[in-house]
This record gives sequence, structure tokens and C-alpha cells, in this order.
Amino acid sequence: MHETASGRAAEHHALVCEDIHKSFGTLEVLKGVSLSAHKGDVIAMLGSSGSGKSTFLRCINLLETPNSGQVFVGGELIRMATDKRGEPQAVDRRQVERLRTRLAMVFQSFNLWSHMTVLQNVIEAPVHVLKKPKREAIEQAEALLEKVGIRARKNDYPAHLSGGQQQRVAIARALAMDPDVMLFDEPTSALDPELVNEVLKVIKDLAEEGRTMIVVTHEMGFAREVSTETVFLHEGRVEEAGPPQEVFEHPKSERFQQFLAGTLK
Amino acid sequence: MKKLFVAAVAAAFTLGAAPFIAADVEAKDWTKIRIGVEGAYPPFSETTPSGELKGFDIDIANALCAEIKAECTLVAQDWDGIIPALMAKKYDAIVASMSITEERKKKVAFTNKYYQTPAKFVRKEGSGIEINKDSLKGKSVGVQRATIHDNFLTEEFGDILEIKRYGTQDEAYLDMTAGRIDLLLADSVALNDGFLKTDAGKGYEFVGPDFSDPKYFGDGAGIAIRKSDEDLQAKLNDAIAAIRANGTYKAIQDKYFDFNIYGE
Amino acid sequence: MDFSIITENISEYIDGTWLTIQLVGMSLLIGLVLSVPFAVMRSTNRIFISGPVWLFTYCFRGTPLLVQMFLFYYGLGQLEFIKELSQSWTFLQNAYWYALFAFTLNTAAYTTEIIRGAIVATPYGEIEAARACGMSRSLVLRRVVLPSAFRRALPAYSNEVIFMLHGSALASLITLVDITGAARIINSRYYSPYEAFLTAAAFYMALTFLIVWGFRQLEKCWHAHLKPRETN
Amino acid sequence: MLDLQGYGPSILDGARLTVAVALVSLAIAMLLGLITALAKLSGMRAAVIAATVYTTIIRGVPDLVLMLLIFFGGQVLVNDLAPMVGYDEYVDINPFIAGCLTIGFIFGAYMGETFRGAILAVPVGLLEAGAAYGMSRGQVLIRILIPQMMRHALPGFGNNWLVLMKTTALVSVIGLEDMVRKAGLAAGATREPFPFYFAVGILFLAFTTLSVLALRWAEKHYSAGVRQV
Repeated sequence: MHETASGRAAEHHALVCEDIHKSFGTLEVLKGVSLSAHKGDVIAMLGSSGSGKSTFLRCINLLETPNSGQVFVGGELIRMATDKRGEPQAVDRRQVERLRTRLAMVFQSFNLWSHMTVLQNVIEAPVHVLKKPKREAIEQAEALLEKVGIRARKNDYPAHLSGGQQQRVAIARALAMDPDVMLFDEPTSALDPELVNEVLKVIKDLAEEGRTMIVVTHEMGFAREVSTETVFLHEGRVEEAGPPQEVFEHPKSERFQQFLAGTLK
Repeated sequence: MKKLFVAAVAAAFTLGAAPFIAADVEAKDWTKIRIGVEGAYPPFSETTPSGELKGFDIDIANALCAEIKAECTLVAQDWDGIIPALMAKKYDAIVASMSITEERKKKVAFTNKYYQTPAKFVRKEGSGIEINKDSLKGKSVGVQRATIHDNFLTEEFGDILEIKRYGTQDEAYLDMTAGRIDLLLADSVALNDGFLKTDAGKGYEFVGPDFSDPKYFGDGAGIAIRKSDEDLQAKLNDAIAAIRANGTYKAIQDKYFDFNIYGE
Repeated sequence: MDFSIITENISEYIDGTWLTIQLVGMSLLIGLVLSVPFAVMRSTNRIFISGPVWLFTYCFRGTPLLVQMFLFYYGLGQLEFIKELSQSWTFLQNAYWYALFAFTLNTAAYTTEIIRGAIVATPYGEIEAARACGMSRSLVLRRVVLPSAFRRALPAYSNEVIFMLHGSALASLITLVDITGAARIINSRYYSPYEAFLTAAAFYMALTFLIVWGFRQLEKCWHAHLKPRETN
Repeated sequence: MLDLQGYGPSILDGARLTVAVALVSLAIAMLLGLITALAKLSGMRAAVIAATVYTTIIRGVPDLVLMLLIFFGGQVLVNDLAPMVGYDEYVDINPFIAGCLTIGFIFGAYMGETFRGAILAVPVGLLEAGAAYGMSRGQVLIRILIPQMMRHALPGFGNNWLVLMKTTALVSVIGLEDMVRKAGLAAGATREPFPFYFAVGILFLAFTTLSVLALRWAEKHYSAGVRQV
């Protein structure tokens, strides 16, 4: 498998996904989606709800296991097979766990651990998964919290923070893993409109630093301004992809035109 | 939900509550007497599979009732509540092999004795336990709670023996055969007929002397009544004398025992 | 009320209290230790793992503790091999261990269901976030699911502790002299139910308040994340 | 096996009594529970204090101790009090009544808490609507509050019922011939406790199972007219 042309090409990419298919029961959500990201790429994924963009993102770190297709992280193929009941399964759970530490994810609903304080949330995985010394993890966490502008609240519990603050903590939590690729799953969709910008600003700063990111979003302006490549998904397929200037100004696909005009629901 | 509630109450009453609930208001002419018995103290009183009471105490109670021409109801009651229930007027007399002791006389009145037997220890054959302070040290002994035997053990051996107290004599027998206690102390006849002579009692034997010190064991077993009911006490005393004289007592005794249980 | 009965026999009650505390404390401790793996097993969707645990909790929660205790104490005592064993292992002759055994399994069954309920109620997103960090299954369980489940289970568990304290009074029915056992001895010695049982009731009340107070302290530090935000 | 050395029928007899005790106790508990809940919500100082003391005592003292206290102490009390009010004959508290009263008394406190929560869950608007149509306070209580409350109370009620049923085993201690005591007598007489207590365990399990099924049905039934979420 490694010896395919794409396999070799994958070695030069931070992330390569090839022909991902995913079905839930009889419903085929992804019908062969491919994507590759070089180091420093910011890929914005657009699409109406039900287009499969979140599912695709979850297939990358195997929160959902694809029915077929290949995922390479830093050139390494995640090995998958089908089990006795015909369900796709990762072959080596250890490998998946190891690769996930390099693919940090930020969720739509933050998913902070409610029984831990802000600081505990951020140092949890570095200490217990990456086995960093606790002191070092705390130092790093405080710097990251400073960066997302929320260090003053480090001893509060998530339930006592606003949505925007929680999402910034979640971003700090992801950064603490020092990941190769960051996955954002509609990071601003659950936020009140006035809180959206504080989160987008943090993500923008990360893009400017040269972080490799895949952002599933509804924020068109953000995609246009920040991404190096914009991908439009429709009904489980890539309808349009390319540099933002190109796709936003000269959209080829009729559906993407409708989407931009706000008529595609 | 209201319907459900009414149905529940109705069901409960038809299921067998009703007979219990009628308030008992009776005049004290002693044509009706309710007698408290135990039901777990063979051979004096025990419960058959069908739930009936039988035994020496039961027969005596019925014979006495017949003698005073009263209509009797037997009420089964666990031992450690048997005196409080009498005082609370749950019944009028206790025919349950209750020894006549000074301690109890502070609370209730007694008729003359209707039998008298000594207390004895039982041990497992071959256990080698003797009834002296050295041999008994650290041994465990089963006894029925709140009996004269309990008092006797507590006072005389409480410091060296481990006393295990049971609600019924039957439970003490169960633990003896389960090997959890080294000795039993109880009425010798109860032990003999209720335990040693049964299948379960094989391999166990009496040990040590008869105990009948009146300080603990009183003056035999009598019928307890409330102190205020002197007329009933007189009636019962007459009845005991009568069944002793007319052979009824001997007939009952011979049904259960092959010796004179009345004592001296 | 005759207070001299109480004062003269206070040492019986104090000894009884000590036994009650031992029985309740030990059975709760062992029961809790058993119930955590049971609850985890019960939460899996593999029937041959969760099934036996379900059966265990169903039987122990569906029958009275009194019957369980009698079944263990008198029922097992009847069996030949237990009789033989207790000849060499004399501790088997002591009612204490049977009471402890029955209480432990009983509380383990209830606690298993309490913890299982709390595990099932873990927000799924928190589990996903942990997996997305690369945590292994056991690490997710240890660091995220169980700590948050324990916190959620605390109020229900404090009730279970109080029920267990109440249930321990049954030990007096198999010759043990706990608080209730002391009261029964006093009652049968003096025929004074008020003095005997009201004193016992007072001792239990004191223990209950102690437990309630203890759990309140625990909730203070464990439930900080649920408190409404402080306004300043 | 069903014969149990001749004691089978007697244990079944005891089972009947167990059910009777459970149902009568339940009736008492529901009544007391409703009174307690209304007392706590009444806002009247004396009523609130009385109800709080009641629930606190029940939460603090084991059922067995309460049962022994009411059985041993209650009879003495009643018969000490009876002459004072000029009633000279004896008043009999038999174990059935003592048992049902005790269990009803205990579970009245738990039912009270359940009902209180359930009443608080009824939207005030519904009661106001009743009042707006000219219903009296009593009518609002019986026609609207209680039927509405029942649905919210059902899960807690079911729980209390399951616990209550198992608590009936305690009446065996005060000499009531329920199935546990029948099993005890049979165990003593045959010297073989295991099969009897085992049978009683199975019977309790059967009662529990039946109750759970009935409660599941009732929950469906009382959710009629309520949208499933």
C-alpha cells in the first residue's frame, strides 16, 4: 500500500486523505472525498448542513472509521480493516492513539471536561498522554492561555465561562499537544454572534503563525480571508476546490454559486 | 390514580387484613380469653407446616380454657416481646413455659407453677468441654434472648463466656448444628425433646449439672397475667388444680413426656 | 422515662455503635471497590459481560436485605462443607462475617447501578474530546469518565450510605450486638421499650447527621464545577 | 420443590399477607405523603416545621428501630393514654396494624419528598387557569394539581413502592406471619433454612418484576397527552 504513487507523495504532506467513503446504515454520507495539506496550509471546508464536512473531519482522526479510503498522517498510513460484522475498524488502536496526538481537534460544542478547571483541562493530555513533566506542562499551558487571552480564568471551571471563553480554552487545550495538524469542527457555530469574533481572531493568529489547519466553517468571510485553499463539499463529494480568490471570484460549480448566493439550503 | 388507590385498599382488606382490624372491645367476664404463646419452642410449643400451633403449652392452655369454660384464642408472639404485649393488653395470659422469677414479678403476676424442669448445658459429643470456669473460658454459648437462662449466663458466666442471644430457641439449634457455638443452655426438657431427640441433635449431649437455683430459675413455669387481673389469676389457679386432680394434666403429660414434668 | 436505665447501660450502646460503624464502614468500602469495575462492565454493550452483572444487581436489589442475610447466615450454615470449613477457619463461626458479606454484596449491587447511571450520563462530547487527544480507552475511563461520574453519583451515593446505616440494624437479628442489638438486650432486661429504642434512635440520628455533614463537605470541594458562577 | 416439605402452602399464605401489608402501608404512606408535601408547601411555619421534623427523623432512624419502637412502645403508649380520655377497655394494636402503621409512617416521609417535587413540577399557570375559571382552592387541588402531579410523581413513587415492598420483610421481626417469618418457622422446624429463604427470595423477585412491569405500563398510561421528547 505504501508503494503507491500517492503513498510516496503523502510523505511530503502533513496530511493526505484519499477517496474517503463513509456510510451510516444505508445512508452514504461521503462518496469519495480526497484532500491533501502541506505544512502551513489552512484549508477551509464549506458546505451546507448534511454535506458531510463534519463527518469527513471526524474520519481524519478516526472518531468515525471510514468504510474505505486511506488516511496518511505525516506520510504514515493508518491501517484499517473490516471486522467480522463487516464494520470498518482500525487495525492497531495504539497507532490511532499515537497519530491522534498529532491531530488536535476543536469541537463545535467545546467538549471541555467539566470536572476539571481550565488549567487542568489544558495540561491533562500533555501530562497523561505525552507524559510531559507536570511543571513543564503547567508553564506551557499558562503561556498558551495567555496567548488566547484567558489566563486570568485558569482556576475556574468551564461551566463558569462564556461560550467564547470556553472555545478559546479548547483551542489552548489543542495547542498544548503541539500538533502537526489542527482540526476545527465548526468552532463558532455554537456561539452567540457577539462572541464569534474573539474565537475567529485566535484562529486567524494561528494561521499567521503557519499552523497547518483544517477548518470546517460557515464563516465565509473568514474562509476567504484566512484559508490557503477552500473546499466546497456537496452531498458527500468535493464540488469545488482551489485558492479562495479563485473559487470565490470565479466559482465554476453551479451549486457553489447558489451556496454563495445563499439560495442553497 | 384515585381509582388505583381505592382498588389497592380494597384489595388489601380482602387479602386478609379485615379479620385483624376490628377493634376488640370485650367485657372482662372472662368468657373469652386470649392467650399469648410462643410457637418456636418444641416440644412445648411449635408451629406445624399448616401454620397450626401444637405442643405441651398449647394443650395445657386449651385444657385450662375448657376447665373455666372460656372461649380461647391463641396468639403467637415472639419471646422478647411477650411480656410487653401482655401489658399492652394484646392478650390476657401467657402460657409459654415462662419461669416465675422475682424480676418478672415486678411487671406481671403469675399463677402457681404448671411444670418445673431444670436448666442444662448441651455440648457436641467429644468436644470435651466441662462446666467449670476453666473449661468454659472463651467458649461461645447460645441462649434465647431475655430468658432466665440468658439472665443466669449473663450474671454467672458473662465475664468468661461469649454469649450469643437468639430470638427463638430454634435459631439457637440451627447455629449449634452449624458449628457456630460450643454450647447451648436452655430448659433440659426443651433441649432433650426439641433438639437431642431429633435427627439434627444426633452427636450432641447434655453436660454438667442441673441448674435450678430459684434466684435465677424461679419456682417453675407459671402463667403470667397482668397484676390487675386478680380474678383471672384465681380462676387459672383453680383450673390448674382441677386438671391436675382430674387426670387431664397426666394425659397431656404422657402425650409428650415419659416422666413427671410437674416436679415436686 | 427512666434515664438511669440509659446512663447505666451507656457502655452497651457505645460498644454497639462501634460495631455498627465497623460493619457499615467495611461493607461500604468493599462494596464501593467492587462496584466500580461492576459498573464499568455493566455499561458495556457486550451482553456476556454486562449480563451477569445485571443479574447480580437485579437479584440483590429485588429482594430484602433481611432475606439475603438470613440466606447467608442460616442457609449457608446448613451446608456441610461450610460446617467443615468453619472447624478449621473458626472465623466462619462468627455472625459478623456473614452480616458483612450480605451487606457488602447488597451495597455493591446498589452502588453499581448508581455509578452505572452516572457513567451513562457522561456527556459524549467529553469522551470524544479525550479520544481525539489520543487517550487510550483505559485512560479515558480513568481520567474523564470515572472522575466525572463519581461527582455525579455523589448525592445518590450519600443516600445509599444512609440506607446502609439503617440496614445494618438487621445485624441484631443474627446475634450481633450493634446499636439495635444493645437496645434489644436493654429492652428485654428492663421491659422499657422507650428508653431502650429511643436511645438507639438518638445514636442513629447522630450518625446520620455525621454522614450528611461529611457528604456536604465532600460536595463542597467536588461540586465546585456545578456551583453557579460567583458574581463580583 | 413447591411443596417445600409441607411448608409451601404456609409460605404462600405468608406471601398473601406480605402483599396485604405492602398495599395497606402504601395507602397510609400516600396519604401521609400528600399531607406532608402540602404541609411543606403551605408556607405555614408550624406545618413546615412539623413536616421537616417528621422527614428528618425518618431519614435518621433505621426502619427496624422505628418498628420495634412503635410495636413495643406504641402499645404501651396507647393503653396508657386510653384511660386518660375515659376509655376503659383495652385497645389492641395487633402486629398487622403496628407493621402497616410503621411502614406507612416511614414511607410517608419519602412519598412526601416525591410528591413535593412533583407538585413543584406542575406549571403554576395550570393552577392559575383553574382559579381563573372560578374553581375553589379545593377544586384546584383535586381536579388539577393532584392529577397533574401524578405523572411527575410516578418514577419516584415506583421507586418508593419497590423499597417499601422489601421493607415489609421487617414485620416478621414483630411476629407478623408474613412469608419471611413463615420461612423462619419452617427453617426452625425442619432445620433446613436454605430452601425456605431461597423460595422467599424468589417470591420477592417475582413481586419486584411484576411491579416493574406494572410501573412501566403506568408510566406509559399517565404520559398520555404528553408529547414524547
